[in-house]
Amino acid sequence: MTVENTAARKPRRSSKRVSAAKKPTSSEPQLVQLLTPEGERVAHPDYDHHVADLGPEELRGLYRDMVLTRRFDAEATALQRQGELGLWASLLGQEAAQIGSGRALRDEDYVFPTYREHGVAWCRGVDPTNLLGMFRGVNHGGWDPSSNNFHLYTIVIGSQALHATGYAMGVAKDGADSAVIAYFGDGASSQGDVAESFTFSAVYNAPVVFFCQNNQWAISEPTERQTRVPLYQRAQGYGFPGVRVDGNDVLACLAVTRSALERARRGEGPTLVEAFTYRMGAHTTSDDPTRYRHDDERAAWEAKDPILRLRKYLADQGHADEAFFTGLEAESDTLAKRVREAVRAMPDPDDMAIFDHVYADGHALVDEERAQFAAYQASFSTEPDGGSAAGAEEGK
Amino acid sequence: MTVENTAARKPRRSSKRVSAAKKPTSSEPQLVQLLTPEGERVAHPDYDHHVADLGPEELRGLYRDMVLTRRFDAEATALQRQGELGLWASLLGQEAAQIGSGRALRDEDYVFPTYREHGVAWCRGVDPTNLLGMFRGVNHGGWDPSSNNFHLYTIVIGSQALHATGYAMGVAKDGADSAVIAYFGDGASSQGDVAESFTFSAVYNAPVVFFCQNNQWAISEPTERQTRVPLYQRAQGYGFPGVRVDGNDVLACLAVTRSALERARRGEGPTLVEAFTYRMGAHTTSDDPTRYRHDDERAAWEAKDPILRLRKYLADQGHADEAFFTGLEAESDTLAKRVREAVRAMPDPDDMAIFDHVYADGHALVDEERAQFAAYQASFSTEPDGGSAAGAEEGK
Amino acid sequence: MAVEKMSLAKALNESLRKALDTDPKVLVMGEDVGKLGGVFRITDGLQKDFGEERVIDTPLAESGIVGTAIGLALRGYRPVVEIQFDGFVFPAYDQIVTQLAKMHARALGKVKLPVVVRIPYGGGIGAVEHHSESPEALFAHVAGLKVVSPSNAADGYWMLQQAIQSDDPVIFFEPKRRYWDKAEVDTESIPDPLHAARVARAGTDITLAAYGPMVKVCLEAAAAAEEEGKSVEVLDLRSMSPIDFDAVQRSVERTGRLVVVHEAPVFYGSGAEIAARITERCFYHLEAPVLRVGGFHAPYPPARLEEEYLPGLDRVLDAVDRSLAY
Amino acid sequence: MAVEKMSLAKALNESLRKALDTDPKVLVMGEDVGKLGGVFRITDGLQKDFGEERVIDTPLAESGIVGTAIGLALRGYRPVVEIQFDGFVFPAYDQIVTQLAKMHARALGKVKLPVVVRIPYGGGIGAVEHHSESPEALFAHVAGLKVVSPSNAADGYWMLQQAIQSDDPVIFFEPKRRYWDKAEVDTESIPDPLHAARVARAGTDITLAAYGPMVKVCLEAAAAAEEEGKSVEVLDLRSMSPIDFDAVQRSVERTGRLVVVHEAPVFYGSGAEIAARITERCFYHLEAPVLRVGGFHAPYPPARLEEEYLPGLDRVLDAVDRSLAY
Ligand SMILES: Cc1ncc(C[n+]2csc(CCOP(=O)(O)OP(=O)(O)O)c2C)c(N)n1
Ligand SMILES: Cc1ncc(C[n+]2csc(CCOP(=O)(O)OP(=O)(O)O)c2C)c(N)n1
Ligand SMILES: [Mg+2]
Ligand SMILES: [Mg+2]
Repeated sequence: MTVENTAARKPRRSSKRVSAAKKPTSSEPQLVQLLTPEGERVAHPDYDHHVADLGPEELRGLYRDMVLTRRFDAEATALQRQGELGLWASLLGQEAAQIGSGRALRDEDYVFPTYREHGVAWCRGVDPTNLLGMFRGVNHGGWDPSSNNFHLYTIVIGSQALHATGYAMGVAKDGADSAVIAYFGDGASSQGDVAESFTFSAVYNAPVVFFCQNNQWAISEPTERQTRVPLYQRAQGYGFPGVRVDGNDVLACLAVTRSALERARRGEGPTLVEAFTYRMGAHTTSDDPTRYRHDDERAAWEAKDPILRLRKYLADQGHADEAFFTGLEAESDTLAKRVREAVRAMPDPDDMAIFDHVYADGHALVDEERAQFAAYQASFSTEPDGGSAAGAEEGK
Repeated sequence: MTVENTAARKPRRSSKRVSAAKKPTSSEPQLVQLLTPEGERVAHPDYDHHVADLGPEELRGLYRDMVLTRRFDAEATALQRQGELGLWASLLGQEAAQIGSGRALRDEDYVFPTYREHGVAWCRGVDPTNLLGMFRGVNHGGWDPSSNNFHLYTIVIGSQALHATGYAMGVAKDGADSAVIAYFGDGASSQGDVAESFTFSAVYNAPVVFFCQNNQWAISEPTERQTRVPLYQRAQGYGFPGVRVDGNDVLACLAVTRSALERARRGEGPTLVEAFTYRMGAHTTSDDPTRYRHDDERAAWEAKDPILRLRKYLADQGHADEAFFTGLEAESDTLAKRVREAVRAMPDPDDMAIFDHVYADGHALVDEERAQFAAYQASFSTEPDGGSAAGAEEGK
Repeated sequence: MAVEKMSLAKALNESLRKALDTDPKVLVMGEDVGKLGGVFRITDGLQKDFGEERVIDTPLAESGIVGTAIGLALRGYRPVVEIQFDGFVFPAYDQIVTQLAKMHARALGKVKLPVVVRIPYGGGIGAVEHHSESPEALFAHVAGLKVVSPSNAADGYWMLQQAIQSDDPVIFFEPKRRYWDKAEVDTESIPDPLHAARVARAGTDITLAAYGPMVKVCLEAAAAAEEEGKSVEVLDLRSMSPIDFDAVQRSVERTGRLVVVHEAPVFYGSGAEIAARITERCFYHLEAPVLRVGGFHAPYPPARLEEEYLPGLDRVLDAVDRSLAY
Repeated sequence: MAVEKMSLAKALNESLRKALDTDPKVLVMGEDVGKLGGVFRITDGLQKDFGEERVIDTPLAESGIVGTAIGLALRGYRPVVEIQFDGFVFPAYDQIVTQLAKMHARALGKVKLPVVVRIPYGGGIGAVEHHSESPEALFAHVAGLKVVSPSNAADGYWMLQQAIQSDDPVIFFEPKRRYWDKAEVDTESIPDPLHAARVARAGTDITLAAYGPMVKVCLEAAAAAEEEGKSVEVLDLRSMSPIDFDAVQRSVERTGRLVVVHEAPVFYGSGAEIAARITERCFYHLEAPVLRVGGFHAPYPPARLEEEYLPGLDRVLDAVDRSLAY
């Protein structure tokens, strides 16, 4: 079923605007939905067959992914509060968008994330603790993208859309039967790089899916600061399809992404998916959303929680029993504990790591500076003839 | 009347592609046309009233503008061949697009051109010789944009679309009853800056018209290297209207641009106009189009010449007699002569001009370098005690 | 009362407020500068008081921000643009280098571009990648731009006033880790010229030249050196384009030794320019080569390494010792 | 036969051809590189012989070109990107500085970015704005990039081979006004390392260090100086990042004097870095301060002024005289 965007619909029906409804748009955007906030499975002629293979086990799998991701995310937030991380960008509220799209991928597909795709990373099999290094400040990412076909987080917003497009051009050149997915936010959609990636991918018919998580906010700016029409429509002007999906509906996200990936693999080129969702938390742990948005907005979105609706559906259908849910809670605790311990045990890098991996083939100046710095550091060492302050102190 | 893009239509009818038809597009683009290549006036419900005020005099005026512009352009090309200019970017073939849009402007409107808008400059009352300084290499533009509300030529493609948008944001802030027009090419449409100008102008509802002259080529690249759908459709995805106009039809260009400017002035925001035209000459005098395109393509477009069709119409309607046409020829000759003489008389800038206008408020280093350079230059002077080579020679 | 103790952040905020108040053509633009007041709160409260037409939240596109600011300047406005962090200025680099810097010359002086680009820069706040860089040399090399950086609240207040009043584009680098440092600000004094260096501490044995975040480090180094009996002069350069070479020359002619300190990588950094020019000007005065203390030729490292990467007291003192040893 | 006399343009074309021929992963990308063969014909005939999949005309968007090249490199390709003119590299600057330069470090070495960005640069061809600039310092300051420039056909051939084989991103500056200068190219010799300077002419009284288009000017200056009885050594630096400081040091230790010559503005230019470092390394050997000859702090002027703006024979000789006068 294609339903209207409910956020926009309500004020129209009551024919007066409520303040929380901040998306008046000229045309009524279509939102692909398969599972209502109430946990009801609704039919959709175009997308049902993309999830027809999902039995109870797969549905429980999606549920488990979302729960574990949320738990991991909460733990990371806690670790930031405890000073173990310098920063954390929470995905709270966006679990369905990320798990749905992430589970649509095949192993050989390739992902270009932003900095918030912890759920997608989970689907790719990236060890969650790997994601924490950069937020702890021990590296800038550092995992091997090719181990899980999951690229490094990219902080300069929008840049990775071009990398994804180039990668997809390479996939096409190789004649490979795989596709590429690029994640970015509603805010990033304004960057020239994203527009250029639309142009390149369309012109070269590159097998790439642009997955825009419209979580309604770019730090303090609502999506109206980026566009005056629904974002999924952007694609049209570049000659490829755009679709808006209920980003809090894991089934719909899975179906729509699968469909787009298949299209890409069939050689039909790019698709823009706009996952209409909500950033339930702050932008990052450094942010204070009370300065720019109302609690009632958040409350409205809480009613559309992606995890709750699947839980209702699983329970209603008898696909999961209480043992499953309590077992999952225990699994969550174990995951959280493992992450907590791993982070606390994460060593600071060696000072000399500053000079590592600046170049693959070396660079004379880096070598020189490394040697100088090593000698400088050594001058503070405890050797008896050390004349430095540190040496003197030690010598007392 | 809205007619189909004839270039795309022919091969469809014959159901086999002719090589010159290089624009197969998925949807049949609509092309606003008021005057056919054969000089027939055709009706268009949306646009007729925008040219209803044009009497014989105004029509002759448009014709005169195009003829003089073409003549000026030809003279500039000749001047380049003679070594008086270092380079020239000819507008040959694009007279209707430029005169039509240029004449749609009011005095208080503001223009941001590329490097090829000699016809628009003409409409603004910019002395044609002013345009030649940068092509001669005596300055980088140098005219005062505010004298004719015609900004300097911009060479970095697409940049000026943002300047136009910002200027238009200022117009809106001032509550002024005017609009802004930004010119760019089909090639430039791929630049991130153009996309960002679409985003900004839409979000701020800025009174700006984006006038894209799709002359089918960006140096050697056909428009398919920039987009797989007609360019005017790009606007849709940003939430404002796009329209394709026959760029070789001066009436249609005038009407469509007037309509877009009025829309802007009414506070309804931006419009994208795609003028579908053809670059009859080389990209610039440095270019050799025989390397990448066929003569038959050019020949097909010659049949759609913007000047010929208006001439036919004027003659058929009895709006202009032979005296008008011969008088115009004489006027052309006078213009060409004036330009030729002005260019030849254009002095080289003083050496010290290198240091002028780097800053408005001065800069210590520029002052220092200026003084040093002046002293250095003086060391070659003919003064008796000069020990330099130049001095020695003079002293013989 | 015109003298008040305030943080650099507050001084910048007051300066913007005054500019908005005094000149209706002044605009503040950037990402999150409105309700949020900017991620560092430098624009705090300004949108509330001056409205959305003057304090403008922009789409997330830096080229667009600077490009539209240029258009607004052509229309007679004086936009003060905020780039959220140093590492995010690069999407705007083309507009800054090819348009903002060159348009005045292109027009033979017939248009002016009074645009200020404010950039919180430098490290020391434990941030993630792209949030701790010092790209000033990449702007100072470009003719048509002026590049300045205040090191304290008083300069923050006044230099921003002067930058906004300048008819030239000014790249205004704000040392983000000094935002919370307080100093007395006299909002009615007559400030030094925008591009004049200032003797932050007088000394006779050696000159330290720095700007922005490193001035404080140099002052601390000078104090430490004094305990060892060395008299260190500290110059706050304040401007990286133009550079007040005369002031540096005057100092070096007295001390005979110069160490330039900045966070940016040494390689092709501002220290190179200062060393080259001062060596030429003071060839017979220099008792030692001009030494440079700065960042390494490496990407700014992860936060847990920044203490090592950033020039600190010890590295400055080490250079002082090396210079004095000549 | 492996030795042939050819122009720099032809040597670069041959080098690309060889790379495309040898390694199926090598791609050539850029605006007009296909049928047209590039505005300077450096890619002439390559699309015809290697097809549209290997020699790719791109949309007109430099950020897109470099950004997609990065993606292709991640997929295992070795893209050689052409930027049409120096002044048009800036829209790609963000991708180059924040992505291309840093991704290897970001991944702790787990990805490599073998991307070559070819940029025809410098003046002297009578072109309009943005077509004559020398922005090399803006890249050399950035860790993660390598920056080189050949001065002649033989180096053009070999340095491009080496740049393409390098696993690091290389910004490859081609001196456009030397494209038509011919020299012998031995396509079977063993080339010097990519980043090693070369003594282009031996001398004993003073060292001139240059690269790219200025090497020829310096050689002419050295010849002219010889007639006046001065023995001038000319170093072709070839690489601006890294710089072969050892070679410069060796030369300066013998001659005691150094003049650095480049087209780029002197202020914050590569001459500053060389002067600063060589002064530090050779403090007791230098008989005169390192002098710099280069562009002024002004936008590259209109063509009719470029003869005055560009460092020519006379300005180099003037600096030689000034140095020798110390
Ligand atoms: C080029 C650039 N400019 C600014 C920033 C600072 N910044 C980080 S996240 C962010 C908001 C991004 O919003 P959106 O794209 O909607 O993603 P979300 O954070 O909502 O997931 C901003 C402005 C950045 N990272 N990169
Ligand atoms: C940013 C940038 N990249 C490349 C160029 C070189 N260049 C000049 S004109 C041109 C083609 C532009 O084509 P189009 O936009 O269609 O305009 P037209 O010349 O056809 O009028 C190119 C690539 C440039 N001027 N600016
Ligand atoms: Mg968002
Ligand atoms: Mg074109």
